[in-house]
Amino acid sequence: MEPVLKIENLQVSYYTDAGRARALDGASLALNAGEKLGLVGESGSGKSTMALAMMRMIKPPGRIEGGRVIVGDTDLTTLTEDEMLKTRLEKITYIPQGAMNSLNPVMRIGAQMVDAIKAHDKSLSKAEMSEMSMDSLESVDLDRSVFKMYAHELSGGMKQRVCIAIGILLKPQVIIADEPTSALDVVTQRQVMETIDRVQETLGAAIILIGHDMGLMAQFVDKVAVLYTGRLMEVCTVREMFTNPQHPYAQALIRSLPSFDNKGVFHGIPGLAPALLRLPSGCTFHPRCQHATEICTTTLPRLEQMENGRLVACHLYSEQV
Amino acid sequence: MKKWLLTLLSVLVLLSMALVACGPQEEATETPQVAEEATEEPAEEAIEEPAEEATEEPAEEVEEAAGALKEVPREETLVLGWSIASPLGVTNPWAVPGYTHQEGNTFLWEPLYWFGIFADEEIPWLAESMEYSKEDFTELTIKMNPVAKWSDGVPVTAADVVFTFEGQMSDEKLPYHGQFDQFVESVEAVDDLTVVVTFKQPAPRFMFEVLMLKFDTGIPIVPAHVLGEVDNWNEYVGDLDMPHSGPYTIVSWDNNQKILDLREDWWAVEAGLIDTPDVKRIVMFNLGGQIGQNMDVVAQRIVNNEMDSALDMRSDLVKSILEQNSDVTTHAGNNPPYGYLDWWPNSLWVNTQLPPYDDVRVRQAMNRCIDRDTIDEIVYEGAQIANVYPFPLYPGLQAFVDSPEVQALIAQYEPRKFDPDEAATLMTDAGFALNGDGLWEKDGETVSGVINGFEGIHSDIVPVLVEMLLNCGFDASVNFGDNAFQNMVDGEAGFYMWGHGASLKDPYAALELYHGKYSAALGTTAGSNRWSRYDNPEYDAILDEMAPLASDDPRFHELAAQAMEIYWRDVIDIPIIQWLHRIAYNQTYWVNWPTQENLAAGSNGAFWAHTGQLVVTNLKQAQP
Amino acid sequence: MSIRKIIERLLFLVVVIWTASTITFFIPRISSRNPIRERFGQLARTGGFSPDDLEIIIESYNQKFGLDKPLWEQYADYIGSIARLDLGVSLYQYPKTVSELIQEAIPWTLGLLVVTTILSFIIGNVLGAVAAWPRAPRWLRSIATPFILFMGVPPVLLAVFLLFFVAFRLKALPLGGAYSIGVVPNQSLKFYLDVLRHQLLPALALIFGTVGGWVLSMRGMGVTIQGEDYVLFAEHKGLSGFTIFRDYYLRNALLPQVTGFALALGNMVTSGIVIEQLFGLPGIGTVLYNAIKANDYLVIYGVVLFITIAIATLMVLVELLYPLIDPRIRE
Amino acid sequence: MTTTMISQQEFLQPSRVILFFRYLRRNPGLFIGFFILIGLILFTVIGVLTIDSSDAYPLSVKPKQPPSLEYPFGTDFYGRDLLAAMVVGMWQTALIGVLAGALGTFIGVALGFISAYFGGRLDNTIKGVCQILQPIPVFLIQVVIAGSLDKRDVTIYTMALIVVLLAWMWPTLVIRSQVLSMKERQFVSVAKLSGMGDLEIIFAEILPNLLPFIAASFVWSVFSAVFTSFYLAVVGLGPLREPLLGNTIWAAQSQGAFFNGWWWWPLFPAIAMVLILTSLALINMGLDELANPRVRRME
Repeated sequence: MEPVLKIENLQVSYYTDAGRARALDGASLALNAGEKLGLVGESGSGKSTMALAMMRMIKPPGRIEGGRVIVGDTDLTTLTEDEMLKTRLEKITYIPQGAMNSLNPVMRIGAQMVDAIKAHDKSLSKAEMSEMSMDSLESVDLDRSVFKMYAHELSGGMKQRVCIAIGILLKPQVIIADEPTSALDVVTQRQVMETIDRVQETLGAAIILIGHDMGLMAQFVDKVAVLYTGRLMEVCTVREMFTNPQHPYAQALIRSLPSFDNKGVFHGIPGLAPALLRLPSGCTFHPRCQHATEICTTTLPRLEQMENGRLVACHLYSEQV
Repeated sequence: MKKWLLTLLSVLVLLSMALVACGPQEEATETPQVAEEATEEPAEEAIEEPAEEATEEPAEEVEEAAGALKEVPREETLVLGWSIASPLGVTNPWAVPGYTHQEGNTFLWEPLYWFGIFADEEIPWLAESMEYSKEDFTELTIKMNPVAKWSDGVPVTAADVVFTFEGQMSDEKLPYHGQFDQFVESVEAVDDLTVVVTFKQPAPRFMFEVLMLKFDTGIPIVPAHVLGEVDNWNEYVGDLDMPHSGPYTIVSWDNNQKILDLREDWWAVEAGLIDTPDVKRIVMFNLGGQIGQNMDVVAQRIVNNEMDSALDMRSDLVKSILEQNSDVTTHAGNNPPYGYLDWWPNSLWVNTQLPPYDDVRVRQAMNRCIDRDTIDEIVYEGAQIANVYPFPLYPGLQAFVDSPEVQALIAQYEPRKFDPDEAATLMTDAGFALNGDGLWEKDGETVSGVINGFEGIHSDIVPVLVEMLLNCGFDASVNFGDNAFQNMVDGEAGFYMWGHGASLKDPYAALELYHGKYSAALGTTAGSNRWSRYDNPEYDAILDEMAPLASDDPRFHELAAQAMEIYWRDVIDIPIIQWLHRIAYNQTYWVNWPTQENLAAGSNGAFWAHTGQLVVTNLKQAQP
Repeated sequence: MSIRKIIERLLFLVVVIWTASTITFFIPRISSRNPIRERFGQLARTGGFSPDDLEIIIESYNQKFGLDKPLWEQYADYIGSIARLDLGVSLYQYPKTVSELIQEAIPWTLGLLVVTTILSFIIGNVLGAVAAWPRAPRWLRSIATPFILFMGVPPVLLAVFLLFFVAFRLKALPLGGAYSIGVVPNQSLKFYLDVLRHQLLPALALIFGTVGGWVLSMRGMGVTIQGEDYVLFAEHKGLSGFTIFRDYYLRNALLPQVTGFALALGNMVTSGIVIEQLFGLPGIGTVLYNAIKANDYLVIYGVVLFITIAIATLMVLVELLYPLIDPRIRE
Repeated sequence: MTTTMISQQEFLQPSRVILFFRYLRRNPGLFIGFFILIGLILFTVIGVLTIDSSDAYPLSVKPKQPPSLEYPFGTDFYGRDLLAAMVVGMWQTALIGVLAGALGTFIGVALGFISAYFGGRLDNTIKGVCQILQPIPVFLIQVVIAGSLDKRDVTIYTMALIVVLLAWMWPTLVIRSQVLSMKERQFVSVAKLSGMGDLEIIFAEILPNLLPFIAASFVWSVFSAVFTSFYLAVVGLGPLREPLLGNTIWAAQSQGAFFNGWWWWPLFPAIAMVLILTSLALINMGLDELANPRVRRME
């Protein structure tokens, strides 16, 4: 089966006074329709950059410097600005992180949905667009009356659902959900995740779930990709990640999770993530890595496929290839 | 982006249209008649041949604009610039507060006689004749002009004169009440055209000072049949239609301007006193509330031929106007000092009762600090303006100062001498010593040298005086505040820059300003031009002896010289400058302005003075 | 919006008016100046008044204007008359009342100050919004910069220079006045255009002198708003730049600006006083300027109060109407 | 491992001065503003040191002279050397501005702190007074005050006082709202938990974080003080003999300087006035950007 989303060697840099920061370096991924991928990593690891790059929403001083993002059979990086406007929401959609503030406070919810439809299809009548919007609201378990409401009249969970409803208005093939449940209480989190899950199944879209809540990930995604300083460290199934992480960083990440085995004991990852402007040479993780060797300090390991199909970027496993 | 730019532009256009629409809308309420017509006419225009509209419109607009007023071409219109502060609609000369004649009302009201200063001529007007019928100046007989009539057709008679005089006698709020009270015993109408005034004491100057209109003094005759009917003539406004005898009638008056049109039935033409005036309309454009502000704009408007004349200006401004428009002239043509001598020479007055000014040495020292040559040079570009007299040097007064007696006094007292060293000696004698700041000080106090003056008219000279006094050790500074006048009236410490408007023919009126009877005690109000509060029985005796004497009496001259000696000896005030009226006359539309070369009606050239009527009615349309 | 809130705001209005009237009443009395004496002193220039007569007149007018009463009584009378909307009589232009003076002047001021405040508001805010809008072309964004720099030019100074260059030198526009000399106000288009021509320079000076403030505050506001999540999400929705600019960005950024509008009008008055006078326009500013110069204190009180009331009312009105544009404040 | 990394960071960390200049480059408004201001200060200071200030008063030099080598800015109608008048005028303008600005800011900061930190009735009172005074046009009240004073009492210092009388409301409200938001932040709660006293928290924790706001508010106060004193001078309510910039410009205006061809008379003081106000506006803008990280992000 042809993957619905293919990311090839995506590179993003930010240009600042102090120099060039490589925020995303050579990320590659492929996702089939209906597949659910979790994108994890510490804050500043480049998760959001990657999402924005896929939407082609990187703004100056940032720049996409290379690579391709292919949705279906369209290479997004070759589209004109106007074509890209149409592609957003229609083919690839983004559900924002801060749902609390992602809705325009002075416009009715309906108006914010209708203008999104209108931007993509001017041929529809007003009634049709309203109908579409209300259907979409219903599909995320919201009442049709929400159409006429303002953001401040909704609860946090409802706002997040509205965002999802907007995101799926045009039935996209790829959905990027950027920490859709942060700032929600646990019960609501669950409900929202279930909604996303159901909606995605109905649409048959591929989904990338960004977040650092490994627990939540474990329940909802099929595959996990680990980002560190803008580099993919490991991509594998959820099961493999939790039972047998390969990359030392992934191992540290898993170890740091609270579990029944190590309750009460907190295992942080020693050291700090380096600033993007001053990345260490070689493997960017080497200053914090217990297994670092000579080669780690000089040569950047590439993301390579292991026998079982997992992708790992670490010199420890280079020989296995 | 283009779309919103368009949106923005259209919003801007809409708003500027709103500006057009709502700016003048209120005018509808002020001139309701015009408004009604205006709503009708454009509608008709729109229906009639739109093609021709463009060419026709301007003409029709003018007609329409003049709906309430008849149209008068620019060639027949005189545009004058003046600050009009009196409330709209006040035409009654007896309304209090009064003093409205300067603001165009002088074209409405007429006297028994005019006095034309430069022709030195008494001009009979509402009266055919007026003379003292007793040799000792105790009776005056007035014969009225039989043709004279008010604008409502009622004749001007002896009854009006009696009413006017008796009003002044009985009403203390009228400006000449004091004079009438002092001199006039009774007023009687012998017949319709004859009035006899009986005086309490010899009044040789009453006829001239009170009954003739000149400069800003004298009284006009008011209609008895109008003011006699109102309950309180002090509060009667008059409005535009108050019957008057003068040649012009106010037809429109708002905050921007006062428009006056010529009355075709003006009696003076019928009486053969004057030809029908060429000026059919006077527009008095309001320059704003403060006299003398924004004068550069006024100057530019004269250069642009927008205005034909305006109030008097500082020397530099007039010079610049003359340079920029060759059609403009002044009383003195294109030559400095550009103006004519006004009757208002300015002195630095001080309160002679208040220490340290009560010490003649201090006053003399201050006088010695004034460098009158520098004043001429710096402020007046070499014109001889700086002055040592309390009166203007009009012919009669020039003859007086040229007399050997007065010349001897000048040689003796050297009133013009600039001598800081002598000033220092005088101050030291008076017990002052220079302090650390270089200022004269006595008992820990410097001389409070605030000069109270008036920004619009004194802003050129006063800062210069301040520096001269400072350089000489007097703690001088400027007060152009609104309380300046009050400080003078109250006799506050300091200097007062003010004029003498008094003498025109002989020195009596000016010298009389220092008579002890006006020497209000400290703490009471001094009358206008009596700021010095000088009190000297020797001086008063001289003045009292002069009072009943005619000016050509040799004894009068002798006494006047004695009074002048005291004036200089005691430095009653410190004369600074002659006052010049530098008035620009634009000859693009109007000629025959009163100038040095062309006396016209013989009056001074101030259209705002009482004799302004003579200036305007004698103007001739310029031949293109 | 509750009745309670309306009453609360109206009470606030009353307190503001009371404060302003108290300030304007007491401050001029710090000095010992007597405006009536000063006025009649000026009149005495005529020459004929004797000192005694002058005193009698002054006394009678002191009585008439209540200046001989004890201060607290004058204060009570004053507050009482304010409550009756009676602002008193002009001393300088007696018997004209202050209300009449204001009435005559206010249309001109409305025509100039209010329209320029609105124009300045619109131009300034649009430019400021554009300046902070990263997607606007660079040249468009940089248009705002000179306007910000104009903040350092007091409108009056600008007016002086405009007057010189445009009216004196180029003779392109009139030198001042409300309309051409000799024209009698009427309802013709020609007259309107004449008025517009006369208002152009003062309006330009006021607009240029005040636009900068709006540009600056809107730019700050815009920078904040364009970082808001809803603007970012709007971009993710694939909306066109214009739609986002208008509906998501400008609309939200404008909200706080609206509340500043009433105060801006107050600031405009400051410049308006001198500019109206400079151009010889018969508006409130000129009335006030002349009153200051003549110490016509009832007119000063009246105009200061009138302006304060106008601004306070406008503020309260804006506050009460604000929910109409911001749904969050409703209910 | 970690130690090497930290030392590496230190090595790469540029000095504060360099960072400051880098920042200035990113914030050109602040840079230009400072540049102009320093220029003006240099002009005034050098001027005060080298020029005979008595030339700033009438009758000191030949009047009405256009700019020349002898009189670089020309002389005016009254015989002032305009260069001297400018130096003295700038000095006086700066004095009024800084005095009024400092006093206004001080009162504002004090009231703002008291109001926000202690809250309650005190806060309500201060806030209420500010709100009530807000709609009253400050300038008009200043006009009423200045107009009521005896002219001899109007000096540079009284002028500063008049300006300051109603100039504290804005800083009060600004500081109040900043302290309120600051109070909610974690570090203040932490300090409170650790038993710091109110005063200690104010001076050790909150105040330093507010410095950019206070600086911006100070600059703004100076700006409005200069602005207001200019307008007071223009309506004739300033100290009349002093060559304040506003006075000089208005004296030129009332003597018809342009019409009479003495263009230099109003021109140079006008330029100086514009430069002062522009530099202050730019600095204020720059400080705003410094204080508000969101605005900073934009540059």
